[in-house]
Amino acid sequence: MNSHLNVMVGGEAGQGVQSVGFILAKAFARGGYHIFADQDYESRIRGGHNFYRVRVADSKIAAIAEAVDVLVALNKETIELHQKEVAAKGVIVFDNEKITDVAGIPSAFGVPLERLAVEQAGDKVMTNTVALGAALGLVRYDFAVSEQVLREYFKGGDISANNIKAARAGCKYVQENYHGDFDRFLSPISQVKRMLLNGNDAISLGAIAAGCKFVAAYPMTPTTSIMEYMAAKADEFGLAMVQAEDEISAINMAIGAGYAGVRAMTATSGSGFCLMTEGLGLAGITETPVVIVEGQRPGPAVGLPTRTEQGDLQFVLYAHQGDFPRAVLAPGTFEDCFWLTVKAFNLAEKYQLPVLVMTDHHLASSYGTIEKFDISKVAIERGLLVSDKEANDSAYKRHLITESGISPRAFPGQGKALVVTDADEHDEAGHLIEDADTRTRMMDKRLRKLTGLSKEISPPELYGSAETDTLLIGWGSTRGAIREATDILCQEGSSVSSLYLSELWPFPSGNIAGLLDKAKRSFVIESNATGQMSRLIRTETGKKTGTILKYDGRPFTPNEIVQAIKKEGR
Amino acid sequence: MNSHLNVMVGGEAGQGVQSVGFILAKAFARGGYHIFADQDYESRIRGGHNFYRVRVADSKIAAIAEAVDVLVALNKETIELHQKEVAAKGVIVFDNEKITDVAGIPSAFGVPLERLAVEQAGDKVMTNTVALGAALGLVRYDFAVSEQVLREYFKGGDISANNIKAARAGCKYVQENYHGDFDRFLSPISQVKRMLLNGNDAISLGAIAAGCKFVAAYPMTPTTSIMEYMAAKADEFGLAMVQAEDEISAINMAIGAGYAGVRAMTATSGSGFCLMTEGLGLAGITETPVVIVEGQRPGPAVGLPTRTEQGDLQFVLYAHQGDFPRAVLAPGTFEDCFWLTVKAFNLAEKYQLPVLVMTDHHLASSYGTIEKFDISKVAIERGLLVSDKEANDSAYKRHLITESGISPRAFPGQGKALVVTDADEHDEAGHLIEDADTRTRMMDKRLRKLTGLSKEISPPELYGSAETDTLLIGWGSTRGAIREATDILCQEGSSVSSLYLSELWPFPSGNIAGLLDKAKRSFVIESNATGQMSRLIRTETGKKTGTILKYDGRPFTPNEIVQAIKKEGR
Amino acid sequence: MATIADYAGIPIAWCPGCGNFGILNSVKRALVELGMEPHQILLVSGIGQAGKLPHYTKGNVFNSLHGRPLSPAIGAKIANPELKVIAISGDGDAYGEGGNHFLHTMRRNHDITYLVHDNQVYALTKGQASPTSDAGFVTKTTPYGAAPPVNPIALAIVSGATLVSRGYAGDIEHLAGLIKTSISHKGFSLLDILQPCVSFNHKNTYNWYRERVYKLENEAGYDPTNKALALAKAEEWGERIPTGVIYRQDRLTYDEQIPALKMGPLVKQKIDPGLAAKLLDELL
Amino acid sequence: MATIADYAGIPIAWCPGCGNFGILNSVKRALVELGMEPHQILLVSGIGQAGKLPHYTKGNVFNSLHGRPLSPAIGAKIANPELKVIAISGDGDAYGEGGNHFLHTMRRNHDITYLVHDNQVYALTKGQASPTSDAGFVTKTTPYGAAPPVNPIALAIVSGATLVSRGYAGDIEHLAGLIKTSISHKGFSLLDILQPCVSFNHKNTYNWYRERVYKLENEAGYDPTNKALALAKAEEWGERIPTGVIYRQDRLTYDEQIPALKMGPLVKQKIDPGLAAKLLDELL
Ligand SMILES: Cc1ncc(C[n+]2csc(CCOP(=O)(O)OP(=O)(O)O)c2C)c(N)n1
Ligand SMILES: Cc1ncc(C[n+]2csc(CCOP(=O)(O)OP(=O)(O)O)c2C)c(N)n1
Ligand code: SF4
Ligand code: SF4
Ligand SMILES: [Mg+2]
Ligand SMILES: [Mg+2]
Repeated sequence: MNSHLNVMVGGEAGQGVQSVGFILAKAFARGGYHIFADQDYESRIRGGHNFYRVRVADSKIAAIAEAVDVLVALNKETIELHQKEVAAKGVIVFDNEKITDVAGIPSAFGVPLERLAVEQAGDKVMTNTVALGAALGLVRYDFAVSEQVLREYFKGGDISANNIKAARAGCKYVQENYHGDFDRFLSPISQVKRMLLNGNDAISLGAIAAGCKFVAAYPMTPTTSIMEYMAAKADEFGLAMVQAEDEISAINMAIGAGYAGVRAMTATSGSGFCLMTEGLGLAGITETPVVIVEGQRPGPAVGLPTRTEQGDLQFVLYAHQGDFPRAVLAPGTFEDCFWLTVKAFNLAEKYQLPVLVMTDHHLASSYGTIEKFDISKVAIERGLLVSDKEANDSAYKRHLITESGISPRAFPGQGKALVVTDADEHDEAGHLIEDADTRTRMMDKRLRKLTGLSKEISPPELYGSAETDTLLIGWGSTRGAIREATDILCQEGSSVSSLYLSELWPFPSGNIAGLLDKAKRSFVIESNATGQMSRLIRTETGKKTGTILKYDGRPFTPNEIVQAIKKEGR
Repeated sequence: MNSHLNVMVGGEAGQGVQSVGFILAKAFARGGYHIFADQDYESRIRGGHNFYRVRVADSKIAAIAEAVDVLVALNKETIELHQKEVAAKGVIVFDNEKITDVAGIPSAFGVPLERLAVEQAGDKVMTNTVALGAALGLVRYDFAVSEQVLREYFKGGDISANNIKAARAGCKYVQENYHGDFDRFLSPISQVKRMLLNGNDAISLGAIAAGCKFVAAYPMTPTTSIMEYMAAKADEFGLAMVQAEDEISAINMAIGAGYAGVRAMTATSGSGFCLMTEGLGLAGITETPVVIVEGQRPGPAVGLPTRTEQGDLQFVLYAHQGDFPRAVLAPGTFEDCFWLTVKAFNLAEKYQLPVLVMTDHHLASSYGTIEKFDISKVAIERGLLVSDKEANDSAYKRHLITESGISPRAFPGQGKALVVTDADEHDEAGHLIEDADTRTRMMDKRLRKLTGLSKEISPPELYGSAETDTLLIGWGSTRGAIREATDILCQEGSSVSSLYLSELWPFPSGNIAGLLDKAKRSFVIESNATGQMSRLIRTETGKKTGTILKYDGRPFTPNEIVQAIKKEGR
Repeated sequence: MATIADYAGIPIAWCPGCGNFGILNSVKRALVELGMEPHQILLVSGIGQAGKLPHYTKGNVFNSLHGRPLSPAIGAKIANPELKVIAISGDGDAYGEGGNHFLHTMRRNHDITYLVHDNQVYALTKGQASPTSDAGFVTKTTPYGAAPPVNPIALAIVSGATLVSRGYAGDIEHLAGLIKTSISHKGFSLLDILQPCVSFNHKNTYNWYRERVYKLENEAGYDPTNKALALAKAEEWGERIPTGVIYRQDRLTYDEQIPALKMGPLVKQKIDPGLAAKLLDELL
Repeated sequence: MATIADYAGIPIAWCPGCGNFGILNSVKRALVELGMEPHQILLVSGIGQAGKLPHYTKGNVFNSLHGRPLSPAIGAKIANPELKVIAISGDGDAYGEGGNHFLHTMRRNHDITYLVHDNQVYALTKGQASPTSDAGFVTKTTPYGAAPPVNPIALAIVSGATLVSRGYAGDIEHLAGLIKTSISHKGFSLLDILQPCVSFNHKNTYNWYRERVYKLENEAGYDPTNKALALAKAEEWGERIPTGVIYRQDRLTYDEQIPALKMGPLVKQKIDPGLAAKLLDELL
């Protein structure tokens, strides 16, 4: 893996950090590069300190990296906070007419950002676009590609034109005035078109491809953009998106829609999921398919609303009273986000139960380039649906006890069959009961679904050899960082492999215990304070692992993992 | 243990099954007997089938038993459903003028219940009291004791007098007309006065003794009677009981009261606890003491509302996103209910965190006799409170980072110190923050409380020898049944011990792993479908145990456990 | 054509004499008189004595959580607007646990009929005060008397319900008529039904209600489209209690404003993953 | 005597020009003019831009969950009625997520002042429709326009709030007066404050509000104790928007009806386990 360039854009909320970062990413992607970009921002709309990191490479990357080649500093704080991260020959682009006291910083290269914006584009709001141009100039990137991206981003017209002028001015200024030893130049390398998207985009696309027809949700970081995406596409794709009054309502609406026969989902984060836990069990006992996207962020309670964590694993696995089957999937890549969302809808209907897709702020809001999904591979498996003819059978029983635990599913109004179900324990016909025998048989029936469901769960993915000294284990959004750390450590001569879980429940059978036995030592690397996956592995295999934990709200970098492993010695 | 008598009273809801059962229990208790009584009823107000079992012995008992000596059948269904449970020389008391087709049942002894009620007491509503008298007559119990209990129960006046007449008529009728070979006669054996109470009574008493000043709750079986008890005593004990609009509000009100400086609690069951999970984490991050009684019943969702289960263990342990400390206590006896509730309030304030008291329908609603609590042993430990003088310190920081993790606690309005806290991650002063360092330090601070807290948790209680073939493990309300099963198995010559957990989290260190290693085999006996405690033990010790599970909503009997163990062979 | 007999359900677990029987009979009668077949309707209920009603008649049934029937009702209605969706609650269910959904369902005007069995008490949990218990009502949880009640009729009027009525379980003829009107209404209709609970409410008994209820349709000049008049009527609770249609307004339902539904019920639309291809292109 | 300077808080993270600054300044001014000291007050807020207010001034602060400030406020007030309890919410907090608590807190008449920063949008989560967004308001979650709004003033009037007012963040003088009136009121007071959000609400701007708001106290003959009049005013939203005290009534607060509080604040009462002994005797 050859990491070509690392750009960081920093500034206050409201200064356009995100646009600059995204447009840079898009421009490089259009040139055939692979991108990974993440965002760091506060829970506020203006002010504070935000940054956006764009990593550019000529082969696939899936994590951020530390050393910054180009730091676009839209304010002074950015220089103060990040100058230490700038690489040897790196450059800090800043407005030398606004920030004047940075004399001692050799990497700093001043550009009159605001003045150029006013002079060339007529408005200082385009200061950030001038900075964008300056960055492009520094890396000597083909301006035509960026110009096209700017045009699309600003949707044509005067605004586009002015922004293009602003960017060009910044670019030109640097070309004419920069004479330092920066050497990370890039030019487009191919015409291959890859998608640039974030985790939430991929989940939304997965839901639409899977035929999701109903979404009810209540805004909450980091999943709000899923409901926004679905709302934007609702008309075109024949789906309904309801902004509910609260999360309780959201999940119950989705369950109602699922009962009525459409693929339905909701999306939330920890606090909202708390309020959905009762509905989760309602889906369990009524055997109603529903997909819940749970986007993790640092808890407890409101915690750090715009940051990342993987602290909800145990909660999601065990939420709600009593025992009932559920599935829990945890994508680790943008591809996973798409495919596991499709799978979630399939499992939900095949097994008639709630399926959780766990993501986190890092994965949800980071951008990356990936190949276009092969939509033709999306299979829709709706499970045991009764035919319209059978749906006229007056003896129909919604909760028929079967060997597989799965009862043929009719929809209300499909035919003359009545579809009866209940949050109380019920008989096969769906009516509430009190007797011990029916209760036990219904519990057994529902839990039997786990047998089939378990077979659907993919085993953990081993990267490297099973014969290894050190085994790194991860789940969810840390996948990219762990893989890259594995590569680095191997390159440095260590014997390291990694194991990655993306389908968490029913717990994948795979040979985890065997791998743990083989490895001399193993570490679960996860973004929480108590090692929740490590505990789960212990529960399921009886084996102990080491842990490398991080819970400051920031994502792991490959290098951090490498250092942590080295610190463990041996 | 000498089990002297087993009475079962059965009939429809509304026929007075519960009064008869309770009065019988009380009358025998007054005669110096030990009682254990449980209730089985449907989720309806009239009709259906209910029964009440009273077990009477001359030494301590803590579980129900199957063989029925006297079956008081207030309707025909009771005979049909329970005649098989009647012991060899047992008797079924029924109204032979109402139920006429029971010829083939030798144990049936008819009493004209309704007629006697009308003739002797002037109203057929006292039919049940006549039946009560008949039962007393059968066992030849001193009527004076029962008369006194009846007088108290019906609070004097005409109603008492008539009920006494009705009971006497039933008693007399049996004495004059019964000539069978029933031989389980009882007479008062001592003047010792024991309390007759149920688990909810004991929890309520514990809360009052511990100085709980604020309760907010929303009615839900099986904990409703806690809020009712607290409301009844509110005036006298200077406490406030608020019936909230929902459980979300209930827990948040209690947290507000806890923040303001009083001992506060709420009580609910699974579905209500779902709605409280968000508040749980609020208490966690704001470090607010609050006690939550979680009364389990069969789930998922509404499940079987008036029955019992232990299916919420994992949910309670892991509820809410992220990591934060909590304590979980699970009383197994009426004594535990009292003392662990007191402990819950102490731990909540000493460690400034939420404490859960897990009970279940069986424990909550079963009655038993126990010695009066020694109130003088109730210690109130409020933890690190600042003095009124310190509470004037304007530099006061509610979340001061300390070695123990515990910050000195002031109350708002106590002095000039401002008490600031936040559901967002915050600094020592309680104001919201965004930086990684403060976040990590605050997480560490809160989690450090676990060190002290762990030391407060009592180790599991071993009954019998550590050198055993078979180790039976239980938690919560199964304690009595497991102990008695242990005794029975030992008496039958097996090598059996049992281990009982009543303080569940932080998981008791004790030597569970060692005991598991020593025993040839071990079984966790629990009322749920997946063996949640068995999983927890596996998580904590790496060891596997067998399980004996029951999830039909009914409590374990000692005999069922004995049979299950025998079935396991060896 | 379905008959009353076709609407028979499983054995009933309510107390003899309970007002719920009157409601059940009225519901059946209304459905029969409207010529509806059981499979055309969806009964969504909460938890409580009221919530059991769907089991005691026939229809598609989703007996949901305490306080939550409106939310699944909304989801099902949007998924399949061809279903006649009737939600059923107790007063605790509707106005206590479910208060927030009540407000917002009305404001969005989902096309749902809401029958609330208002016995002014929590019956299934054995007699605690409910949000509609009269002020001062003494129960085990309110030994000093309940706080003043919510006013569901007034709430509905100010929250945008498009049909607001009150019925009385003791008058089946009248109640069945109101249920028919409510079911026939396009948009959200609240029908709050005074329901004697013979086991736990010894204040608001059959007699108590009978002495007070009167029919608005007999009141000359009452115009349910006049909001101010309706709000005044909503305040009336004491010597006289109005029943009948109290308020009515016309506005678009939520469903009518969902473009996706123009193509027919969502549940009848084919799933075609291929359609999503163009979304991928947008990201290139 | 505390001064405005004594009420300075931590650095403010709101957008320049936000209506919240006007509210913050009004709050400080009201507290100073009432002669209150920071330690005498308890500010309980929810989550949202509004919910940050307590950090930007001084007082005891319990910054709670989204939608939930009223509940901890109630608990704290009952535990210690000597505290002046002010709850602070956004419109989403108060009328969306927290709608049910809003209803029931009013009906029970807890002695709490409720300041709702009503910017008609979910600001902290970046601009979705809120329960008070004007009908048709287009956001990313409501591309076809928001449903008709709740009417918090009308809801408060019919739900038993004892003081109901509307303020405008652009008029600090007037707003500070309303805050003073609300804090001085015994019982539950709602003060819904029109608050321009310069980042996400480009419809209901300073200009928009300024052109519409007028003061009820200047309207001859307006009597806030007349419920029918108040309800009519509550309907007024368009060309003219009334501000000031819209409704007022007198009734006992919840605290006043708790016998335990007759002995003084619960938080000041000693804990004596021995007192429980007699309860044990009852069970013998
Ligand atoms: C979340 C939750 N909280 C509490 C309960 C317990 N519960 C069941 S029914 C009920 C109240 C019933 O009152 P209402 O809705 O008026 O119905 P009724 O029985 O009077 O018809 C309660 C509190 C529950 N099932 N779920
Ligand atoms: C249970 C829960 N759901 C959702 C959120 C996310 N959230 C935070 S603030 C907010 C809405 C803010 O709107 P409003 O209350 O009007 O306050 P404003 O920011 O406009 O002042 C939401 C939905 C949350 N924190 N908790
Ligand atoms: S308890 Fe009341 S509401 Fe319930 S069935 Fe009996 S009478 Fe009816
Ligand atoms: S987003 Fe709106 S409400 Fe929030 S601070 Fe900015 S202007 Fe104010
Ligand atoms: Mg009711
Ligand atoms: Mg807002």
